[in-house]
Amino acid sequence: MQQLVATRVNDCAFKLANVNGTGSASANSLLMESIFRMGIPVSGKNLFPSNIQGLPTWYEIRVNKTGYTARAVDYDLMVAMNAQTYAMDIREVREGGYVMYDSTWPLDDDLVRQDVHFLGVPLAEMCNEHFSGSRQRILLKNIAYAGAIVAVLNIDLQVVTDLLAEKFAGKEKLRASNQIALKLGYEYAREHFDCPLPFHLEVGKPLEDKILIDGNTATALGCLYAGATVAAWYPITPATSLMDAFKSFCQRYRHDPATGDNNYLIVQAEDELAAIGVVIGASWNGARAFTSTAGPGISLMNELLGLAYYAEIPAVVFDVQRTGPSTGMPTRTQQGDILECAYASHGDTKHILLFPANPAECFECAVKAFDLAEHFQTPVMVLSDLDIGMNDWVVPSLTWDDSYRPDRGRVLNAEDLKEIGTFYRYLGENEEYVAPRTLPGVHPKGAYFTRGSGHNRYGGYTETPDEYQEVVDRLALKHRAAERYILPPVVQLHEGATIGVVTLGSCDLAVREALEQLAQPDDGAPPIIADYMRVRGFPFGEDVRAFLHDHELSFVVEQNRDGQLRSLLILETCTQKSKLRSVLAYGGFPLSAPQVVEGIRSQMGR
Amino acid sequence: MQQLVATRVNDCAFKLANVNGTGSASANSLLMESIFRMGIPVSGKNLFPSNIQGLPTWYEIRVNKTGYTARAVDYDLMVAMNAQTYAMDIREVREGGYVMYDSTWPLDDDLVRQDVHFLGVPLAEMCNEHFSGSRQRILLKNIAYAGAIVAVLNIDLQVVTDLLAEKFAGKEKLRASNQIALKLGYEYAREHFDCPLPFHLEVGKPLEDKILIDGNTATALGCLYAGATVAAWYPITPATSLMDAFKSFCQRYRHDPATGDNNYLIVQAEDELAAIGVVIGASWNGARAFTSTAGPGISLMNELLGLAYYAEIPAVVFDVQRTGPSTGMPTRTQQGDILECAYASHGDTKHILLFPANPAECFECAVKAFDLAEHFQTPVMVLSDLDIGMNDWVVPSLTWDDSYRPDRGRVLNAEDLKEIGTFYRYLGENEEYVAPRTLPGVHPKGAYFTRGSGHNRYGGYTETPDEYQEVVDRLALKHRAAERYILPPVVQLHEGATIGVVTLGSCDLAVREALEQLAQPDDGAPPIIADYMRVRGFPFGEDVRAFLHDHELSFVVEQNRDGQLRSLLILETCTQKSKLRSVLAYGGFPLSAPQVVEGIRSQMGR
Amino acid sequence: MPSIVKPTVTHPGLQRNSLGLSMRDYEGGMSTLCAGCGHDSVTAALVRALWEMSVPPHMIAKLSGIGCSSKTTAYFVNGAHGFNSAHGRMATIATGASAANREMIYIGVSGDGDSLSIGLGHLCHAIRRNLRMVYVIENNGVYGLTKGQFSASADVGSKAKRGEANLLAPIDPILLGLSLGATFLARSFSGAKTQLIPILKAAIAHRGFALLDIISPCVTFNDHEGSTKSYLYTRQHELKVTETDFVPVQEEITADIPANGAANIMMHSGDVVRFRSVPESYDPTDREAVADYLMERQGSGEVVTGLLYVDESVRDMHEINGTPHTPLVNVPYEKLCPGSDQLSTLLESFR
Amino acid sequence: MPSIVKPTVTHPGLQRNSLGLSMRDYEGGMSTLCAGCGHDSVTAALVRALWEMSVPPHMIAKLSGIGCSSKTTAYFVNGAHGFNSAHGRMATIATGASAANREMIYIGVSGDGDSLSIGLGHLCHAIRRNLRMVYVIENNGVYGLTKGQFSASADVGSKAKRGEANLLAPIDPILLGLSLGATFLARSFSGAKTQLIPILKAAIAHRGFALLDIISPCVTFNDHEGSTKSYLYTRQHELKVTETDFVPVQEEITADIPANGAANIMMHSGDVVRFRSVPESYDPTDREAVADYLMERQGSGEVVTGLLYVDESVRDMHEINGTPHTPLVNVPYEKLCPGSDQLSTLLESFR
Ligand SMILES: Cc1ncc(C[n+]2csc(CCOP(=O)(O)OP(=O)(O)O)c2C)c(N)n1
Ligand SMILES: Cc1ncc(C[n+]2csc(CCOP(=O)(O)OP(=O)(O)O)c2C)c(N)n1
Ligand code: SF4
Ligand code: SF4
Ligand SMILES: [Mg+2]
Ligand SMILES: [Mg+2]
Repeated sequence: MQQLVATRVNDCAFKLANVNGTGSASANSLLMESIFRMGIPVSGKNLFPSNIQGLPTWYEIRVNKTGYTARAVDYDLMVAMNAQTYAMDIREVREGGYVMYDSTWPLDDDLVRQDVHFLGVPLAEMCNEHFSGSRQRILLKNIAYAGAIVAVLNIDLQVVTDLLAEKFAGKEKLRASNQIALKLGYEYAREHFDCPLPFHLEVGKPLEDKILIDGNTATALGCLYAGATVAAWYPITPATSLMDAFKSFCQRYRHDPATGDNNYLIVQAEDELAAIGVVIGASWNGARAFTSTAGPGISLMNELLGLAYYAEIPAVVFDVQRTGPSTGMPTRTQQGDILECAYASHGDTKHILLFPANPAECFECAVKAFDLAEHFQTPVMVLSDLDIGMNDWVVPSLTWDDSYRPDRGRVLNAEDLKEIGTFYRYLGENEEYVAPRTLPGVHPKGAYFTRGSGHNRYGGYTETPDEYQEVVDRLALKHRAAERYILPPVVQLHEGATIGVVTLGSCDLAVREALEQLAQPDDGAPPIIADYMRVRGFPFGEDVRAFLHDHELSFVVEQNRDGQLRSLLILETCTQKSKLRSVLAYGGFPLSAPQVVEGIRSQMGR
Repeated sequence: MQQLVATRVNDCAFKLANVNGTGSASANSLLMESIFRMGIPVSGKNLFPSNIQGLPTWYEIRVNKTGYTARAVDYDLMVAMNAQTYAMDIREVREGGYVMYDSTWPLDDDLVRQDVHFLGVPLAEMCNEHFSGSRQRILLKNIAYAGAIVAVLNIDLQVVTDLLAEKFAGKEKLRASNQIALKLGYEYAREHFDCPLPFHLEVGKPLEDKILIDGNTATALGCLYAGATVAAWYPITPATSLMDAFKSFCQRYRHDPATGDNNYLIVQAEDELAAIGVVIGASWNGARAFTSTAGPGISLMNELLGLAYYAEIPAVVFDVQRTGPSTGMPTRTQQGDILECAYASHGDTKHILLFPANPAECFECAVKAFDLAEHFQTPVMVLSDLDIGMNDWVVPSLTWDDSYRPDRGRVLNAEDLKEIGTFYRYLGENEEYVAPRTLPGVHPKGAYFTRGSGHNRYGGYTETPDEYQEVVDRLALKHRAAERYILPPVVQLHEGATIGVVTLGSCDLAVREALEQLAQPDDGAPPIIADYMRVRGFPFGEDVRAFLHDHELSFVVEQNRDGQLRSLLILETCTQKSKLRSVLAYGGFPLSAPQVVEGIRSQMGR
Repeated sequence: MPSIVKPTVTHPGLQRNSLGLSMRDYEGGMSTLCAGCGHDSVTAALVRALWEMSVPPHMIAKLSGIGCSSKTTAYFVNGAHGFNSAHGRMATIATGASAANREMIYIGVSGDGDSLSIGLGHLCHAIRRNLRMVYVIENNGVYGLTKGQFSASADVGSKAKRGEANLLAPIDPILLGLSLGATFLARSFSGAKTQLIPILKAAIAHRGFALLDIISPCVTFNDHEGSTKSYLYTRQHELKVTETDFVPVQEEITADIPANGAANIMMHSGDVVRFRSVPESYDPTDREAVADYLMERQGSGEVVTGLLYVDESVRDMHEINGTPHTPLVNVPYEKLCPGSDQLSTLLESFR
Repeated sequence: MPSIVKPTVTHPGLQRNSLGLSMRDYEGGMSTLCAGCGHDSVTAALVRALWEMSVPPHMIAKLSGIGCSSKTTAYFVNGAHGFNSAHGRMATIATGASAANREMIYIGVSGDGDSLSIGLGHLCHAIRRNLRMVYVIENNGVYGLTKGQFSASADVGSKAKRGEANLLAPIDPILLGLSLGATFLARSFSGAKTQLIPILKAAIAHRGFALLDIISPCVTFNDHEGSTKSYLYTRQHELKVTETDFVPVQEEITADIPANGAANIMMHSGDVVRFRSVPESYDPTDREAVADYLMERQGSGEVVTGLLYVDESVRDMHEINGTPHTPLVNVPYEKLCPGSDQLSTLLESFR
């Protein structure tokens, strides 16, 4: 069968179908990291089940020299390692693509497609021959298919070998057997297929200034550098790895070997109500404290978020969003908590939100969140999602400015207190409507009574309308004042643009790729040129308003059913509703460019 | 000092200032009920503290022959029984008004106002003379001032006497002493003041078709008549009296003397998370179940409301709103939970809401709520507030149609199940996007597995985008389909109207009174003629859209800081945002017409 | 929760119970838990107990929260009604379900995380209400589904590997229940069928809240080398192999705890736990004596198993509330609505 | 929570403590509770105990949930920091506050509703963490602030008047704490100053979680004639007098419980409760013996008071977590931030 694909270098997508709990993840990330080390932009999306062992799981790797590494949906190569899902996996390969499978057992005829190439590798056979013990055989089978892929895609064998050496540093026996398995697959492929395939890789110039990291790890680093000392959490996918990371960073950087002291305290709380309570208590006392959770946790935190808002206590919450409602799909991604977070709790409440788009921004937003929470004495919620939080992304290396000092906001210290007459909690607001607070134990004059019940500007209990209103009116103004502190939107204007496209968070790459595609004429259909804006937080600032104002029509691309960002933009800017249209994708997988292109083209009637 | 007031009949407002826990409430409601029995529209607003004993409390009575009994803010008569608050209370009387006080002790000179009349009654003195025991003396002092008021306002003494007789039926000694106290005050006033005062009452034609009832009691009656059998709750002001009422109605009407059975089960839950869980469990099993709560409870119910929404389980929740955020002012009213209820829970969720405006509608909405919840297999939240729920209102007598039968929605019974092959929970939706459900224990074929995790139309677990989307897309359509079942808005069109005024719930009376005032030219300023619409539920229907569409400018009057109804209208109708302006009052006291007039005039620039 | 259609295997126990049903009729979807997970053994025991007691499948309500343990309600009695609710809230759902229909047999399956952390308050109050149901805690000392964090429960299996968490006093659901006046308390081991099945049957028969603390080892997260906990740590040491993603296929642990004796059972982690059945002399109705014995044994580090406490004298939620024997859902509307005449009479008092 | 400015009354106890402060310096805003409320007596005892121990007022953090009892944090030590948080969540706030600053003295005041219903799970886990704080439950058996519904706690005062609720097994915080491994458990009566004050001082000194169950009668809602419960019932009988709105001004109940003896104390409701102090022979460190004694006395219907259990050997939350002696809030940022060099080194492992 003749070649259906033209040669393509450093631009392809392949998918690995496995059974979870069989050790495939290590092999898959080995491939991803190797490609990264070759200096080629790459992404890996782990599509795993809410289960521990025995169910289908997929890993998608996309290689794209120009850096468009959003999820790809047509695959050049399918590595079909799970007989359970053969049919479906083989169906997904694009015409002219390739399927690699374990030829130890023959493929059913009805699985065979005429328009794709089948690359059979007798993986089980090879491994049973060379290795003993089921554990070893199962694990190394993964490395063996990795070897075959290295060959067919022309991944730099040396890079892979070095990586193995690093991974198994000090574990020579393990390294050796892995190396053998790698070779087995590699050699077999070289012998039996004409390597490399038309789409393949070539070493690029090293991505010096880049790292490969997931968002939860980057967030944890941000918390570490921001000086957070108290963390409280309740385990929940996909937020768990954030606290795991924070904990091990603390064990490494916050343990004082001299004194043996741990300069941090992490509370694994009994539930999310407790977790946010701990954060509020610690912040009330002046510590930088945070919790990490997902949708269900946010729902449970609703009541106490209102307390922190009304009593004006800082609190930092990381919501790593997953697919709702209810338990929903815990291992799938979505951006479905935007509205709930913006207005969390009963009564009139409005919160500060940040929307990181990738791990690098997670690091930045984490630090920012603590500064904002203390500056404005209010909860700040950072909304990432499973795609950002748990997948590895190639991002600019993180940098740290050693001159950074925490913005503690307006806090009176012992000296200040000695000066003043009597301290009243909510008196003396500045132009940002923030009144100075005191911290317990600092000075006798600083003592005051904090309450979630009706209070006046002095902090005294009240049931009097004017006194009550004076305080809540200030809170509304304070929230608005925060707009100047939110990260400005990322805007890209394009010559001749006729529309705007607005998005947030993990939609970034897919949307930008889509805009480039839309700008190309598409068989007959004229090109669509669009300006781009990615909002990075709420309340919205001048730049956001200006962009929306300047565009007669803007599409709001987001990953939820109800167009929640669009709703927030409608309510919280002066934009006319009719100028904003939704493009939505909310099936639970990371966004891909074609979904955006299709969504916009169809609505533009072309 | 000469009269500053012209004679006014059946149109006045007076306020009683007391200390809570001293028994004044009984005296105050005695007055209110008497006026009601005289056939004059009246309202009583209880402005009480979040406390049990010893703090200032006020009771406002407004008499208005045309039925405008919203809160009045300028008082013809102040009954100042609390020395603690003399200064403030006396300040509140309008020029030319009257102050009644206990002249057993002289008034401080600096309290005396030249522009008001002081009516001193030696209440303590009289009571100490005629009664023994502090308990009796304190209690009867209240009846004594009531007697004086009866005289000065020309309240029908016979009516009051009869009421006392009824109240103390079977407690002759109590009745007698109360009657004496009443007389004491009455006679004293007749002797010393020229009764009646220029503003006073005259017997009108009996309000045959009316009753005097509070919203929580009416709601409880609705639940009783709707056939609710399971109720779960956690005490919270101002919702507590709802369940108290339901319980005593059940004791009276649901106890089968023959068998001794109680045909109801009320669970005082450990918290609100449990309360909503109980409701969901009972509804899952086919019972009509409900819970009553206030803002803090709604926040805690957020997670499970999402479960009921996604698993499609009926649930009825009564939110008697109070002033938020957080604990806020528990004994003050507000409409601050609208947005939280509409979108309660993480992920994409939308709920059905009902907005009763008075106790009569509470009764109606309660029944409606169960029908809707079962018809659409989803949570329904009824939002009343403290003003409706805890104050006595004069409303049309409640009626019941004995032909009413509960709308159980689509439920397959044993016969249906025998017919069908295999039952799948979310299959077979109708034009309203509702699929039939089964009830546990009814028939072997009806068994299915309910889950809050990702599921497909068969009810099976899924992590597949299309399968997941198919279900949540239907949920969105189902919510929209409910619009035709929501009580239509109350609309009043006025000849030559230039604007629309939109409101909800307890704002009703004050807004309608305000519209009448606006229609009068106000010293120089031209009249403002406005059409009126009161929305009664969410999702919004055609009539709501039409009204908004037909008015270039509409003011949305509501009792919260952030214009939550306006926000919901903007998001959930096609109306242009710029056409809706907010008029807000959220200090915690019931809305009064002047606030609305002022709010609209100022924005109309006149 | 995924529940794959089950391949037809001819089953040993094809004999029929009094309803004429075979044990197959009490099985559920195929388990998706890790091979060797203790929870699957409990599932099997439930199947057997319900079959032996000839409970009509559709009269069973299977309720659970969220967790590996909670998933198992999908793995037994396909013909029963299932409700896999929210994390920690199962007891509240069960309370409402029972209130509406007291005729169903309520089988609640939960985990130590689900019941002793987020759901602890609800569990305590369900005990207090003496809600009639079987409440099984599949106790593995960890949060399995979220990958092995330590739970609040007693240390199951490997001690040393538990990190600082095991410095916290573990919550013993049995002692807790005893202090709250629970009416049925039992403990067993997932692999101890001969002890477990009779206990389950007794629990199903109990006319009140039956709390079962079933030690059910997690084969995957007792190995803390491989737990997510060490994931990042290893990474920082230039070691990105994440062995979590390899879960060895293990055998379930089965063992017998001799009546009136003790047995040492080795967990997957290699640690040995000593299970002791209560002695013959043991009187499960003497609350003080029970408390004594349990505290004393607890001191000795043994896990006491068996039917530990029972009190049949306490009334259950329905008896306390005087509800009719027919479930409330079956009371006809006509009986519930007082009708228009009653209404107008009542309204007289509002005039 | 309303707290009215206090009229200057010259106070008997104008003697000074070692800080040179008079008892006045430990008082708070004027109570707005009902005259005679037991909670006010507890407040007075707290004032005295803190004064006698010469705790610097500004080093005290007063934490509470919501309820009449929770309001009392506004009625003692004006010079202390107060946090009247949300219903049932005080223990969680305290956990965070203590984590951030271990130097403050944490006095938590809660009610039986706040702690044994909505906040039960948090209380249990605070006990488990052995959070260092004084946790006072002002136990009146009702929800005072919401007007007299029955709480989950032991029957305080009037039995017969409790309606069906008293058919439910009450939760005894002491037995509960014992089963959870609490390290300090005491019970007393609001009016028993001579017993209460020493207990409070011991609790403040305890290096861990000190749980105090203080029976503190509600003068208003023990009279169920007048409780809101009967409000509507009466109305339906054409009787709209709502006596709830009259709260007779009553005297607080004070009494002494003889050390090593018992006292019968009459509650406002007229019921008599028998309080017994633990005998001299009593050993509060022997967990099993304590459990025995408490269960046995419970059976006899007596309320056992005194320091019931103490274990000073258990490490508190900070010791378990190895935090420094200086509060975390005082650790300079420079010590917390690893700096840019460390970052670039670390990032090598992400290349
Ligand atoms: C509100 C909420 N918080 C957190 C989670 C995440 N979560 C799922 S299962 C689980 C713990 C399960 O532990 P356990 O109950 O012991 O069950 P096991 O898996 O050990 O059998 C957690 C924390 C959730 N689903 N919901
Ligand atoms: C989430 C929430 N639910 C309900 C309430 C209403 N509420 C206020 S105090 C209280 C109970 C107080 O009882 P307890 O803790 O025993 O204190 P007491 O008044 O008896 O001293 C309740 C239910 C609330 N404030 N918050
Ligand atoms: S992770 Fe543990 S508890 Fe969960 S299925 Fe696997 S073995 Fe069982
Ligand atoms: S209601 Fe009861 S608890 Fe509340 S203040 Fe009054 S007496 Fe005290
Ligand atoms: Mg577990
Ligand atoms: Mg109480």
